[in-house]
Amino acid sequence: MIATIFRRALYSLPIALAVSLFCFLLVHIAPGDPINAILPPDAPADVVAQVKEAYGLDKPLPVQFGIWLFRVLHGDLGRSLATGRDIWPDLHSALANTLVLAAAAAMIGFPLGTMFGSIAGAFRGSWIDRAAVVLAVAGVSVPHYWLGMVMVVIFSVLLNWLPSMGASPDGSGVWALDWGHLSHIVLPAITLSVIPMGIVTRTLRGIVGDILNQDFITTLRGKGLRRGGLIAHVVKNAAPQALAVMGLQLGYLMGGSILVETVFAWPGTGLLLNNAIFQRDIPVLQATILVLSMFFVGLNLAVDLAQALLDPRMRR
Amino acid sequence: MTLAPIPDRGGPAQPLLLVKDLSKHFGKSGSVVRAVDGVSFAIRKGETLGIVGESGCGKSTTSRLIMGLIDPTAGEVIFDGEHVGPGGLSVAEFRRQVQMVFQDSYASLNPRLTISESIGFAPRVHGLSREATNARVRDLLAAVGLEPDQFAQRYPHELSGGQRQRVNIARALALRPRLIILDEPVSALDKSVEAQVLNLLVDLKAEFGLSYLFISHDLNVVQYISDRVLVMYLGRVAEIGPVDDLYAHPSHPYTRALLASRPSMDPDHRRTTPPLTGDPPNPVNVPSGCRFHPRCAQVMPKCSAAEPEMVKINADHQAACFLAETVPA
Amino acid sequence: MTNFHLPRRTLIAGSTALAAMGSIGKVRAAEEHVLRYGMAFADVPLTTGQPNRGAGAYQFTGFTLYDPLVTWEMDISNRPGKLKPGLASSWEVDPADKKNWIFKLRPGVKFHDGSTLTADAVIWNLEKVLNPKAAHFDNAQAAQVKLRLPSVATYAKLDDMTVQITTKAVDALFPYQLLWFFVSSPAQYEKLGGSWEKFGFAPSGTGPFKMGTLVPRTSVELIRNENYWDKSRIPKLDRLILVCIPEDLARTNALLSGQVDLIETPTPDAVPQFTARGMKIVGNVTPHVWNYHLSMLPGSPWLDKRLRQAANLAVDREAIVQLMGGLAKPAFGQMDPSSPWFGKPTFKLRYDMDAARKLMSDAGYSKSNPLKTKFLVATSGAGQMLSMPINEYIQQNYAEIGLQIELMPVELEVLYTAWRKGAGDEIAKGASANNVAYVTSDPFYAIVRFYATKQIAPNGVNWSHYSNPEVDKLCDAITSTFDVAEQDKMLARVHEIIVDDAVQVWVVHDTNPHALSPKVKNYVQAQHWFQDLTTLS
Amino acid sequence: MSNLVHVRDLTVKFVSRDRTVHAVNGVDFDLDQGEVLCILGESGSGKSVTLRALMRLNPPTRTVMTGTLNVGGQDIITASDREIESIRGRSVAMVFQEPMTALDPVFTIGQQIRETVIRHEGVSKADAHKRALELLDLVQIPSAERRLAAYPHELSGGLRQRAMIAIALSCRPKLLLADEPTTALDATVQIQILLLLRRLQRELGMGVIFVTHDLGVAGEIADRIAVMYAGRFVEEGAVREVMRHAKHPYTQGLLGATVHEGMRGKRLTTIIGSPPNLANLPTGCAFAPRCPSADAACLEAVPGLDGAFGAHRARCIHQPAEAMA
Amino acid sequence: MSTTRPEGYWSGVFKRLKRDKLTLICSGILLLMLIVMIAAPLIAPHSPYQGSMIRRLKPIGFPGYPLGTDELGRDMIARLIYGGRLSWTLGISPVVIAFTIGGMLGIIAGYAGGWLGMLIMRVTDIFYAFPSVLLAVAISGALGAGIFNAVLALTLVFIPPIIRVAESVTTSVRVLDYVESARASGAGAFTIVRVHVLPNVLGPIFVYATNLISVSMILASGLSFLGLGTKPPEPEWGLMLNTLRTAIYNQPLIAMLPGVCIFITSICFNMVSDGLRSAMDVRN
Repeated sequence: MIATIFRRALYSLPIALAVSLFCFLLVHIAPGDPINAILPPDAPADVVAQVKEAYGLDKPLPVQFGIWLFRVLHGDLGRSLATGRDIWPDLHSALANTLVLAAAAAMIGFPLGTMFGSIAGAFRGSWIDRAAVVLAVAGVSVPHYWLGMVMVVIFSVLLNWLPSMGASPDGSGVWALDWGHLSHIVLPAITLSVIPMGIVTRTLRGIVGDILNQDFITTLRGKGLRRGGLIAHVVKNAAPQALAVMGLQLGYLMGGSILVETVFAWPGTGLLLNNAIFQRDIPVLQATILVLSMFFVGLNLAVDLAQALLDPRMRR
Repeated sequence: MTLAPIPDRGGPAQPLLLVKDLSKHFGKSGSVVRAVDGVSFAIRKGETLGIVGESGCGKSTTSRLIMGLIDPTAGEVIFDGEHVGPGGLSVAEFRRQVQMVFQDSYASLNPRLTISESIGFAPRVHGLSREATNARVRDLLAAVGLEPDQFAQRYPHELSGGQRQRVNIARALALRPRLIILDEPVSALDKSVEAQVLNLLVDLKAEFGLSYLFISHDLNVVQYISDRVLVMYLGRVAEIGPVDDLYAHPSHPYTRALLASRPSMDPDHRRTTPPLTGDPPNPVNVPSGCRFHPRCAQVMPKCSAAEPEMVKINADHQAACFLAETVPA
Repeated sequence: MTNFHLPRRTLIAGSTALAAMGSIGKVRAAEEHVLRYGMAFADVPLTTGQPNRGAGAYQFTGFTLYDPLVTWEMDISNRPGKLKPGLASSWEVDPADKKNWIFKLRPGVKFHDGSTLTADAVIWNLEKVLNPKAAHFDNAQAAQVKLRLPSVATYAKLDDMTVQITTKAVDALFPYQLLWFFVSSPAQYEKLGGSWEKFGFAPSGTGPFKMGTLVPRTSVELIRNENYWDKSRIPKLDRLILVCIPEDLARTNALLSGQVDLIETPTPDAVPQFTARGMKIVGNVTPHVWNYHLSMLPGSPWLDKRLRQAANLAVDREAIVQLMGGLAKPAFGQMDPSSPWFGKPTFKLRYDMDAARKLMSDAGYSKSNPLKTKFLVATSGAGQMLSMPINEYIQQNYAEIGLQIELMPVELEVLYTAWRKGAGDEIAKGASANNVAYVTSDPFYAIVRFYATKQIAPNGVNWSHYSNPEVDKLCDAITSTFDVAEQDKMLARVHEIIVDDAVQVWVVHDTNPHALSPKVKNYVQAQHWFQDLTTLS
Repeated sequence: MSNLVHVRDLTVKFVSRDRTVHAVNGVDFDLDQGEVLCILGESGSGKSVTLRALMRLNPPTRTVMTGTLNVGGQDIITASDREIESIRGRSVAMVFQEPMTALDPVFTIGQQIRETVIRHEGVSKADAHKRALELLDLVQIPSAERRLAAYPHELSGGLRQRAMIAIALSCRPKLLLADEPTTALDATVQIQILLLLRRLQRELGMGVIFVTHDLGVAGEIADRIAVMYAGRFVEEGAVREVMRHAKHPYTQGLLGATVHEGMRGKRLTTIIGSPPNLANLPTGCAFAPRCPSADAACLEAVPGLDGAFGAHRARCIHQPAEAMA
Repeated sequence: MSTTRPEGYWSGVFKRLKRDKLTLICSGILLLMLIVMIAAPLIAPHSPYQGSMIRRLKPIGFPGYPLGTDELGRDMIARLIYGGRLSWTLGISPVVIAFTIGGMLGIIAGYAGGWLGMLIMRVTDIFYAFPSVLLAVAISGALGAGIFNAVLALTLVFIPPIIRVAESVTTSVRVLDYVESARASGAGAFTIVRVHVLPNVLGPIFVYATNLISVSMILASGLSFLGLGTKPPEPEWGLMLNTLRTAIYNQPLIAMLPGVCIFITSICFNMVSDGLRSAMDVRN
């Protein structure tokens, strides 16, 4: 199994490389000069040329990419064009914020989805099943950023229960577990959890339904197992697949929170990325996408691993 | 183009199909599965050769190797005296003359095509006109005992298992082949239907002048339909011989065990001890020497050291066992 | 940087604690006076000295932490401000050589780190942004300010408290340029090991606020500088926290839900909501204009003055003001009529569809035979106000007189690039108009850079390729006249000419609106993008 | 009644929105302690449904059962769920056709045996483990300790089926139900399992109901054979009687169609046509449409089983005096 | 035995669909929307472009404007109907294009296997390293706003998952006996794919693709919301949501209308997709 993990890890390297190349090209092919990020709108040509040279933007693309890659491999993600700051501290805090938000959304969406999905799967065709399906479909069908806006108006502005934006009461960026911080996370986390909730519901409904249709369930019933005993078997059988879906969803939460982070001004990677895209802050963009996709690749790896641990058939 | 039957070339004495040292190894270094390992045999014109063996012995792989559905690791196939492959008989031409029927009658039929389309597919591919194809489909349906008007336009899921297997046989006949490979054709059928299909196979063989390669794990069925029988064990030929001779005087301990494993059909003379213990082994770890030696009741020290050659018991009967010569012909 | 430890045990403990704390709600007693200000930025502007993110950022990390040599009256709202002494207590032009400007530094001014302002420090700061060979040269700051100091040729220390700056040519407008140049502490820079990045987190200037915590992309905390040299500008607040909320509805929500106390550019549609909650909307005439530059290149329809006038007459400015919830002022030219540079143009910008139609038909176009052309506009952006709605509305207005415009929305950054490159560049993609809205605070920024032939893009931002010998002559005169009244007169004359010539389509002036909760007192809004945050209480 | 199993007029229907499938249509039989009954039938004859009905294992939401059904004195049809659950696995146990799918793939063999023992006897985990070792010994699985830690996919087909039997026997049931337990196995393994079951049945004195489609298998293990067609027993009797002197045309047809030694070169007897649609059964004898000796009388009513319980009886009004010599 | 008229696969699917009320209702709603959109010029009471500041943001039920007016005083009914045209285009066309391209590539990869299949699947893996929203925003952010760019970005987002589905269905069909027997009958790869593979894999791929339509609509509206989608003055639900969002305090119902439209359409497409899936499931 160690060999498998090692092979998978190695296999993700070219993917990461291709991913970064893809981002790099994407930004450079696009219209608009990256230099605008650091210059006021009316900068004269000589200043532009000088700054370009200073940031190495005057070199041919392959050279720029090579330099960047060399630095990244040496642990240096580079400096932001817009702020001149080292990227890593910013990215690190953004990642932490996004992770907190994704984890919170997962903590809301996954258990709810698991509950609805399992019940629906266990009672296929009943009204409970139909209700859960409608709920799941609604979850994946609602434009969640819009839901977020509506919730802000209701819960922040009209009822004044919860803050409408930001990640912390003091703006410190240090995340802590107190009501002040938790209250900030409630609305964005709920908003973000809607889609994974729907997807987990759907998937679990399928998984649980399939498991309950399998022959061994008849065996277990034939052994006289009660509901509790059966549930243990269903859980263990469903766990590997459920975990895989949740892992993937967690990855989507990490990368897919751009809209929600925009609505709630949540200082995470989504906002960082959005900002970098619009400012054409290439180093930040490349670093963020690279780190996010590495995170995603790593997450997939971890999911595979956990799956292998849970499912004896996948051990080798 | 009419797709007439292809005439015989080498005369009755020349085997229709000759398989030489056919091997198929799956997987890469480390865990090689020797599914088929140096199998040689011949199918004579007009005969039915039965292949029996336990699951995993390589009988299905052999059939797919002959058909060219998978590429062999080694070995050669000679059809009516002509090498199949580059420089010899083209695979396309070979496939016109050899057809196949699979065990799973449902999976063998495209669910989206009508019966008529399924049977007519191969003739159309080989350029037969639409009208001629339709006529042939109707003839074939009638030949396999299905009323053309009633069945031609139906879909596979509307047919029973027996009916579907008849359709599969009709489809195999559509190109007027000379050899049909039947891979467990009746195993999935109910007994009452099995008999119908076996009768049909016997009739069709006579009507169309066919030869069969009949693969089954059911010794009774193989005995019923075959002229000669080949027993496979772990990718190797254990014994081959005329059906009566082989069933009456099995020379290989494995053949004897297989035969003894059949239910007695007599409540007063039930089996009392199992002829073999344990399960068929996994072809990943092939035992040294004779592959059967770990399960053999008559095992000798040399069995694990060397692999026995094929021994001629009589003109037509061979077995791969060190004890084989001692068995009277 | 960020503490991110979330062991499971804490998490569980935290969630149980949460149940117990539920009722506490908003914490922190109000013994100290703190306000929270929602900025329309995605990141805190640079804190090293020269703020990035445009003129709008100067009030946040410029005039708070730093001072320029020459500063601006920012605590007056009933008339345009004027230049006034900053770190230079006085300045004068060398009568012998009018290219030499001599600045007397204010004595006794201390940086936040305790070091003293000297001529050496000023020279060091000029080197910081103008001399790429200097060890402490900072690209990021240079990129912001170098172009704002186009006239500087050389500089020298005359004595410990006197600095001389020499301009390339005689330039009467030079002091305006110094408004953009802030002085940071060389001592602090050395103390931090010569790292501008570290300096950004622990800056030291001479300004009325010191900086507390900076959380990139989130917020920055400003703390009162008790020892500020200008006693009248010592902040009333203990602390001011600037929060980044780039999205306009999010900013509005934050104010309405009490997360911040004041915001810039509230969403116009929320105005009733603000007033219903006792909040105030303030705005003022601001040197800013929302307009279309029109191409004067061969082949452009706008070479026909009748069409230019028609385009100006067909805009229902009142309706746009209404669309902006009253947070805008109709434009009657590049300048507001209250400006001394407005003059007396004869062409009155008004909403007159009949006149517009007549001009159009004189030029050969009508609703059934429309003139079709493309406008380059921004999808959104600071200073662009409600970019798309306004553009869409004007698009409707124009359709009525037989002027069919196709809007080509691009990112603001792309629009800027196109603006800088001029109407002739391929990046304009054949558009005949450009919709960059901008600041018009000083003579150069308001007038000279747009209309002088010398300033035709890419040299300046005369995007239109407008060329008028009389304007050129006046522009040259303006930069060499040191008599402000005379200057004003000439500027007014240029303005009269360009308005009568309908060089652009002027739509509205931004009022730079702010929405304030009742907690906020003494907010004085100057007629400028530069605002003084020391008055807040 | 002291019969282990007592069944009278059992019917099982599967009801769904669009149709009702009459899977079992009036089955009567008794089974004594220590007796082996083979239910012989082709696919769709209702043999598996009958077997599952004995433990009420058919899908609970769609199944409708009527008639009398007593197992070990307990009325299965009216029992509460709780009562049924305590019977299952304890006094009645079941072995399925395909051990690969009938065993939970993510639990070890040991876990699956232990949980049954613990469930019904409330013993400690250690005791359950000890019992599991004994059981593997009983079903002749070598290196028991290692096999207990194995997952189903790590075992060969024969071992899996032995493990399945071990689970079924874990609480020493009085009645063992076997649903084609050897069909998926190779002939060499099949005979091992049949011999094992026969030995265990004798040693433990269980009643066994064994469902198969293979006459040969039935001949190896049964005391009595019941032939099932379209949800009814069409013939029932001692194994010798049925195999040698079949009374019902269907049984005769099956015997003729089963290929065995000595038939080479002869034409096989076949049963024409195919089994009836259980959603839409004909009135009268369900076999009549395929029967060579059917006439109008056959279609009038369902023929009854003639003769007394335990005797050799058939459900046919045209019983040939002595078929198949 | 039965002599009923032979029933094809699809007629069976439709028979099952007809019994599924929820799917029928949802298809009905979608069909109704489609008709309304096609007949937009006949149905819309006003021009979707013509506005007036005097009647901006009028409430639902305002005389002459049953659903009120938007921030530029344009008729909401007309905006919503015409907006639907564009939203549907943005939702459906990327899926259709991705279905065509991705389906083709996936079937090639699944049927041919070998180095070609390997190459296609490895490139797909690279795109899989991005969460879909990230990818869509990155691509359209780089290319700039506009319908074409948004469609391009969304198409690129949907091609990889469709390739994966197509490849896996094709691989599972390829090993079935009927494909083997078609090969055994000497048919060429192209013929086998056309006759035996395509009809059996298109269904599942199609169902998967219909499922993506709602994802596509939401993503597209999200792009418009970020200012990366449609260009004004074209009405599009996501863009309308964006421009109307500031009106949420004055006319909350009107500000929510485009969101409701997206929601209903998306839910209906999802339901129809689910219904199709279970109707096409032969096991039922």
